[in-house]
Amino acid sequence: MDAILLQILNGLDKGSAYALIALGLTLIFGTLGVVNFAHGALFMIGAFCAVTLQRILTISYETVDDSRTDFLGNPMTVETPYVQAWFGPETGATIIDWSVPLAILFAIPIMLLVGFVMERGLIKHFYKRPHADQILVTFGLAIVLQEIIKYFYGANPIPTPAPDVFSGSFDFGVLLGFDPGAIIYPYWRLVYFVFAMAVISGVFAFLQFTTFGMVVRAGMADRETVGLLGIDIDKRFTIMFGIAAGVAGLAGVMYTPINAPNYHMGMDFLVLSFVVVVVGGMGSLPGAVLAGFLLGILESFASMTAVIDLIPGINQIIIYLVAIIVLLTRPRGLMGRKGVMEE
Amino acid sequence: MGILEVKNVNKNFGGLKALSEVNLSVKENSVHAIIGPNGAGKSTLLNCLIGKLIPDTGSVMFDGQSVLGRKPHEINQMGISRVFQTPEIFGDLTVFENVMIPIFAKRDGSFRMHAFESVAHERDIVEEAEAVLADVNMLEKRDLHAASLSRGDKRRLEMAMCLSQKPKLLLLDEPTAGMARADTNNTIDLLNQIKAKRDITMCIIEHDMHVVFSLADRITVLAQGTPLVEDTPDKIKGHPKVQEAYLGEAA
Amino acid sequence: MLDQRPFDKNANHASTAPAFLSVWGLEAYYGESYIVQDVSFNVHEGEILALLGRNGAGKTSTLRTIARLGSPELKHGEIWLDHAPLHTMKAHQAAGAGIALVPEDRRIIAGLTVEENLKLAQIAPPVGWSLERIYELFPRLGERKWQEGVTLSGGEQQMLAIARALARDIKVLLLDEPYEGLAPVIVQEIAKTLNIIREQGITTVIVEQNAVAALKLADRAVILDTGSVVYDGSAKEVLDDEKLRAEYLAI
Amino acid sequence: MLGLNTKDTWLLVIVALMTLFAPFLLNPFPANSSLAQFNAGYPDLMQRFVIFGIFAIGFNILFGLTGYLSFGHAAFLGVGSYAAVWMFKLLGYNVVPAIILSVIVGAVFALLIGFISLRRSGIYFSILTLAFAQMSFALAYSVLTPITNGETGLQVYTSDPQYFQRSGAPDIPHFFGLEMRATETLRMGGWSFDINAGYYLCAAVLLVAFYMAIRLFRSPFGMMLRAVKSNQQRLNYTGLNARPYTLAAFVISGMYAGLAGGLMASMDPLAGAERMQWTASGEVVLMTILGGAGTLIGPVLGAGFIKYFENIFSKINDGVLHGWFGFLPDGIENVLVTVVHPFVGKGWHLTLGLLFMLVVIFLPGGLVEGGQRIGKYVFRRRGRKAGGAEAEAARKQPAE
Amino acid sequence: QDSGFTNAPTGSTVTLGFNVPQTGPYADEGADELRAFELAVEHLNGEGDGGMLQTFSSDALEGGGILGKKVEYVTGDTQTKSDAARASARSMIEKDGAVMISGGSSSGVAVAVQGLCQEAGVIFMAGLTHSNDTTGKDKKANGFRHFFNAYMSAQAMAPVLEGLYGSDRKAYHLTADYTWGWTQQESIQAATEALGWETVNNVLTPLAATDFSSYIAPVLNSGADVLVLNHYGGNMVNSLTNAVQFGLKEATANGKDFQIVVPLYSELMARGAGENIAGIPGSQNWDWKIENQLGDRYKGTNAFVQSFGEKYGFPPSQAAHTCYAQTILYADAVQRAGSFNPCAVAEALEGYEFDGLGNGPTLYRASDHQCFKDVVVVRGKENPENEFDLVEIVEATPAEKVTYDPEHEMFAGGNLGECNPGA
Ligand SMILES: Nc1ncnc2c1ncn2[C@@H]1O[C@H](COP(=O)(O)OP(=O)(O)OP(=O)(O)O)[C@@H](O)[C@H]1O
Ligand SMILES: Nc1ncnc2c1ncn2[C@@H]1O[C@H](COP(=O)(O)OP(=O)(O)OP(=O)(O)O)[C@@H](O)[C@H]1O
Ligand SMILES: CC(C)C[C@H](N)C(=O)O
Ligand SMILES: [Mg+2]
Ligand SMILES: [Mg+2]
Repeated sequence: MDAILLQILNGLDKGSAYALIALGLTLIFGTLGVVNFAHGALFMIGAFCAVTLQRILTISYETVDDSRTDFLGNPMTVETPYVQAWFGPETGATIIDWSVPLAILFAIPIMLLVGFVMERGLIKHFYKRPHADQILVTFGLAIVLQEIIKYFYGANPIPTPAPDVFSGSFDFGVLLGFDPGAIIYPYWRLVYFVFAMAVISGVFAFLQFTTFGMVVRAGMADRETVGLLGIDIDKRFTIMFGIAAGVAGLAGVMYTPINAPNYHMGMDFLVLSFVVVVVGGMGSLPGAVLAGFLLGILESFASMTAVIDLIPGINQIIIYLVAIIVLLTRPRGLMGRKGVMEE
Repeated sequence: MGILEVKNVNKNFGGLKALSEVNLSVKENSVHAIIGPNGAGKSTLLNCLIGKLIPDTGSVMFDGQSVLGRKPHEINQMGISRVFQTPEIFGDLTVFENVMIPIFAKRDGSFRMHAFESVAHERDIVEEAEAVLADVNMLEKRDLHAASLSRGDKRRLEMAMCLSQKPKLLLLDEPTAGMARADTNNTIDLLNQIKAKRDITMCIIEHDMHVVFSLADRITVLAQGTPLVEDTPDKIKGHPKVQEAYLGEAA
Repeated sequence: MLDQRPFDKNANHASTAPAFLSVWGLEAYYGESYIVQDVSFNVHEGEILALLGRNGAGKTSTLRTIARLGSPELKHGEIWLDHAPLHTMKAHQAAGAGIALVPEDRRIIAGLTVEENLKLAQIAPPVGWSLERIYELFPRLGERKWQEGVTLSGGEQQMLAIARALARDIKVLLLDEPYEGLAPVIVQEIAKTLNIIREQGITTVIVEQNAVAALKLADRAVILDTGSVVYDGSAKEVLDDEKLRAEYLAI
Repeated sequence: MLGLNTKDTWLLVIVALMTLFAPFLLNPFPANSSLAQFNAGYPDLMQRFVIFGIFAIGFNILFGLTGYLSFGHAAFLGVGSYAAVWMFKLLGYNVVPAIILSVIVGAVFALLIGFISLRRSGIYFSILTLAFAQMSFALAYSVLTPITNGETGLQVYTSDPQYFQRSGAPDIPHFFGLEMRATETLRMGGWSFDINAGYYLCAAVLLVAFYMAIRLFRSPFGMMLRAVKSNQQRLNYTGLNARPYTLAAFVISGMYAGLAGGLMASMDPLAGAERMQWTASGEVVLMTILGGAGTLIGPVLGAGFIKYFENIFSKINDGVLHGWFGFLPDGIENVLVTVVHPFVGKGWHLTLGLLFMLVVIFLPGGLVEGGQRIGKYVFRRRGRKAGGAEAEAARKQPAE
Repeated sequence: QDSGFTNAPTGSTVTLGFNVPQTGPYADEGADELRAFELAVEHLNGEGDGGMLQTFSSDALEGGGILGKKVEYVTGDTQTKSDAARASARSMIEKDGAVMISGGSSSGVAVAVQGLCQEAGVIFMAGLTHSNDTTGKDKKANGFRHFFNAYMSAQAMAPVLEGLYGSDRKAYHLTADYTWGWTQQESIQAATEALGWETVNNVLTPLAATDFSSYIAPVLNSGADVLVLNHYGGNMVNSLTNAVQFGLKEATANGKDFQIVVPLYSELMARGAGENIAGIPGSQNWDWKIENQLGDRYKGTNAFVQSFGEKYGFPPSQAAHTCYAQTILYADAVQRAGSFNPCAVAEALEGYEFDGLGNGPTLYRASDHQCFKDVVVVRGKENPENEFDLVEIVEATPAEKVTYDPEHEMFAGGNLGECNPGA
């Protein structure tokens, strides 16, 4: 029982990540109709916003400490971050410690900008082009973005820890009357889950309670006619793209303490996020979120020893297996709309 | 017993009764027109005949066999072809290819693995396709992409595609809508020629009364999913109910 | 008589009122094919102009060019609507300036209900008729406001398309084959509606294959043939002139 | 000729000549010049060009004609390779049974996966094929190690039975005694050209594959496949069953992929699981689009393009750069090296990514389209000089 | 003049092929390898300060290239995929005429490229490969491994683990689901069980996994008190980070402090795990501080660090060290053999004993071409001074303790075969 509960919890935060990425992707893919292979790269850029802010906050001045030597035997240079010099060592350290949450503020304008530039500069020319062309161009873009990040940050993962107050885990099981240690859950993952829920509801509310969502849906079905009705759909598509990029970016920022970011993390998530979106059903935001959680939780279950012992290798393939089963039993995924990308 | 027997067909969309208790019998080698106000269920009825929709209840017999439960391509192979209300053609293919495909379907059945023959070497099919295009006056457009045709031309092309199959039953859903008068007249002539040979049954939906009255042997008037009357053209013209519900002051 | 008065794009036209919508020297291309070939005509405020011609004559292309849709591409010529230079605008700007096109295949937006289709038209200013007023004119739409727009029957879709144009405050209504596929009663109904619209002071350009119906409605007629204007004059004249009708309209 | 029209015959002849003389065409630079870096005429890369060409041609039969975008085609390539290596392990090093089995296994796999995946269309189909391929990859990498030798890749060991390996037959893949690795190096002046047996075997297979693809494109079957892409509904209402057509196309393209896999293993007897990964499936998609989906020669060009960058650009390191710019003054040399550095060597991905973008942006329709445009441009200019341009433009206008 | 073997160098130069991951997750490791290769070539050609050539026990090399031929090199990208690695190696052999291939950062790639070199008739001096198979089941006469292996790691770790955590422990293994992971797990399980540890569970994790929470979460509740992460690279960074997030480091189980063990360390990857590695034990092939800390048994280390550090500004990783050493060893063997013929080189390397390359006295065993030398056991530092100083050396396990019989069951089944000179 506790083992199952544990895996549900684990599935929830994995699911949060999947759901967030899929949400952003489905805004572009399911709604605007662009097969965006650069979506993973947006997620990755979000994560590197956090890395960059951390680097900015730790920009340091150097002093030479003659009492110590470096590995070549020369006097050691000691680095002190400017924030510590300006705000005092204590406050300075706290600011650095909080760099990941602060990075949200840092990432929002950057991601919106990235989204706008990408849409205006590139994607808008591809709305009418075949999906295949969209794949090629966005894949090319993903590679380019990835290589740029690699050029500046290297290929290794870069640790970006959460603020100290969120490090460690709390004992969830005790609350429910299980043995201590039976169900432990890291604080940051809880934060991630709450954050994901907040972003998801925000996006839903925006698209549901504003006419914006309807216009975008209409624009996707028939751009030309929407134009005939006096609506400048291009502008809205750009905004939509910005939002999608923002969602992907924030998902990336918040993910950094869970797993240290590296330049190819986007590609690692790319295929998976397409699977999630399609399993959720094209053009359906709730579908994407649902599928994200479903696959997250099932993936967690499949990694239980008992399950692996029963079906060896199941943890390797569970996502794809579920995808196949869902798509064969439900023609348009969980909640797909008819006619979206069925040709 | 007609070649097409529709019995007690019902079809609901959610709460909407698109067809209720439709009975229809089409005599072999006759031209049967179905008219009725917009939304009466005419296209829905045709959809039930070709396997695009499955009626909720009722039976559809063609040539003594039930069409229900058969796949669209099987129904076509039984001898039913349809011209759609909004042209359904192969937009990416040339006009010529558009008419060759149905001829192949007629000759080779629903699937044949002819991967190493050359289309250009299928003399008989090429000739037949040329003849069909000539019939609808589209020979000079043979190498155009079907998608770039004007609306009227698309409709003519689709007619040609269906005619090329020499079906037993030809379903025409507004074949002349959007056609210029001259072409409408040509179409009437063409259909009349076919009719004269008396080897094809035609079921035609049309709002252009000129077309209907020039062609039809019998007319069924459908309103709100139910057949209102069925009779000869002359009788229908004078029928007060039909006049009120459908023809208006024009008739 | 056409013989005496061959079309001259610089000549003064029938009415003496200043042109409201003025189209001058339009040349438009689909890719490399030259489709609209130097088309010019004027429409005066409050009048109904019938734009006629065979299939493929370029009527649709002309309307699309005026509405500033991306294809065909306007390469040369000017379009002025009430002192606004439409030829410099994009579709949505032209719509803002008061142009409304009811396209030939109606283009009801999939995935939206009838009401949403109408609401969509009222997002960008200037807003025209209220939904209540629209439902008053088209009660069928009111009944079906929750139905998905694309599942309406052909006639209902046509009403929705016109209603959608009226939902905006427009100066010129461009109608591409509004009667196509409609039952005779509905054609009459729409003709009445168009008259009502005319009384509201809305200028209309109507493209129709049902030339007689269009000419009855229209004040003036322009006839296109292979992308060029071949007649520009009074509608009544065409209707009355056997020879003109035979030559350009085959009726 | 061969039942082809003149244009296609020419295409085939050109491709035949190009493959025949590839060792020379691909080595245009003298072996010791600093540009020798750009020579691609060595056996491994030439083999790769044609093998991936075959793979892409096959993929294009499915994607280019029917529009069904499979995102799992690498799986067939992978199983083809495994089948071939198993033939080496069990029977012996003759490549013929290996190639035959790889085609059969590719077909069987494609039949299974296609039968299920083709129940859906559009993106749903793509994800189904992706899922099958990723499952195959994951299992091959781990649980199926006894069959696939996991991460290392399936190899032939001296302890393998090789029941039909005659003594005296080469201990590496051979075609009835002709070693695939056998290479004759011709030296002419500063140039050197590698004439490699394996390459010519692959090239011969490519020509057959290409010829069959032409026939297929021009056949009624090919026309039906294009009709599937254009309007599947219409096809059904015309009395044709789209499913067997698409399935047949899927299986044929699976056979091409299996064949490519078999050839790959025949040139280099190791089958790695990464061959089945989504990136590999994605690669063939990119090759096809890059070259021009739906065209005959496009996929082959796309394959060559990508493989060229992967193999040639990744090998340009700073040392090579300094070699090129060495004749310049030091300052300029260093600046140039710094500028070029991010795009070569470990930056080859960056160049490839940029090229992908440039090609789609400026040559919609791929490399073939680009070629056609250039051709047209040249043709036009010549025409204009001859005063034929107006005549041509006039012809383009609607009659009268 | 040499002839009668593949790519016999005819001119005044000889070409070596350095095949390292330049893209993909191991790109940084590959970059470090490449740096070392370049440095080695410089030293061989008599440029720079000579590095470990000064301390190397053999003095066959004089800095005038190899056998008087100037050393040139070509580079390629393995992408850490066996296919791509083989393609790249083939191009080096076929196009550039390389007589020796070195590099790589994975066992799969090493085995694949080693097989290729065997068939083609060139020498393969393996870079980073830690699987037992490379010199076990998949050993080849033309291939040589300087790096240690999973079995040796386990043998070296076992006594240290016993010292740190006692002999009454219950271990839970997470293992990367591919060849290297399995041999690593098998080795460490055998070694710890020999101490009296119990193995509670071994869970295979997909190589592609990025989040290990669902594997980590059940650990605390399983009755285990040690978690062994048989992961490398990105897997290791993530699984370790996850384990720390789940509080395993502070936890207690069975009345003892819970412990985490990472049998194979990589400094580069450790950097990615940040402060999470503090206190975690593991093993290394070499460490740049070893001569300073454990004395001049490990001479050569400082010379190399000095030379590398001056050129690049930071200390070398074990990956760099191995690649450097392999290049020098190859050159020396050629010089001693007086020929580039792979068979002559192999003969010169087989059973060769040397010193001064930073690992202390080392033997290239003839029967399987595996190097035997001391293994460094390390622990993550609690308070690292900079990003290059992440581990502290616990001890260096002497070579005898980790030497095994070539027919040991974890290595059995292979056949070195005959050396192949190619053409
Ligand atoms: N898929 C569907 N879902 C819901 N309602 C539908 C659907 N298809 C048709 N309808 C409704 O069924 C009724 C009959 O439609 P149908 O298209 O058969 O009319 P019709 O007689 O062909 O009209 P028209 O002459 O205008 O083409 C209409 O009210 C239409 O809105
Ligand atoms: N998208 C397109 N690409 C290329 N040519 C086109 C395209 N659309 C239309 N055409 C061509 O332009 C010409 C004019 O077409 P248009 O649709 O304007 O005619 P129309 O007068 O509206 O005819 P109809 O009465 O049949 O609707 C036709 O020859 C048609 O084939
Ligand atoms: C590079 C090695 C040290 C570890 C690597 N994963 C291997 O397969 O061997
Ligand atoms: Mg209808
Ligand atoms: Mg038109």
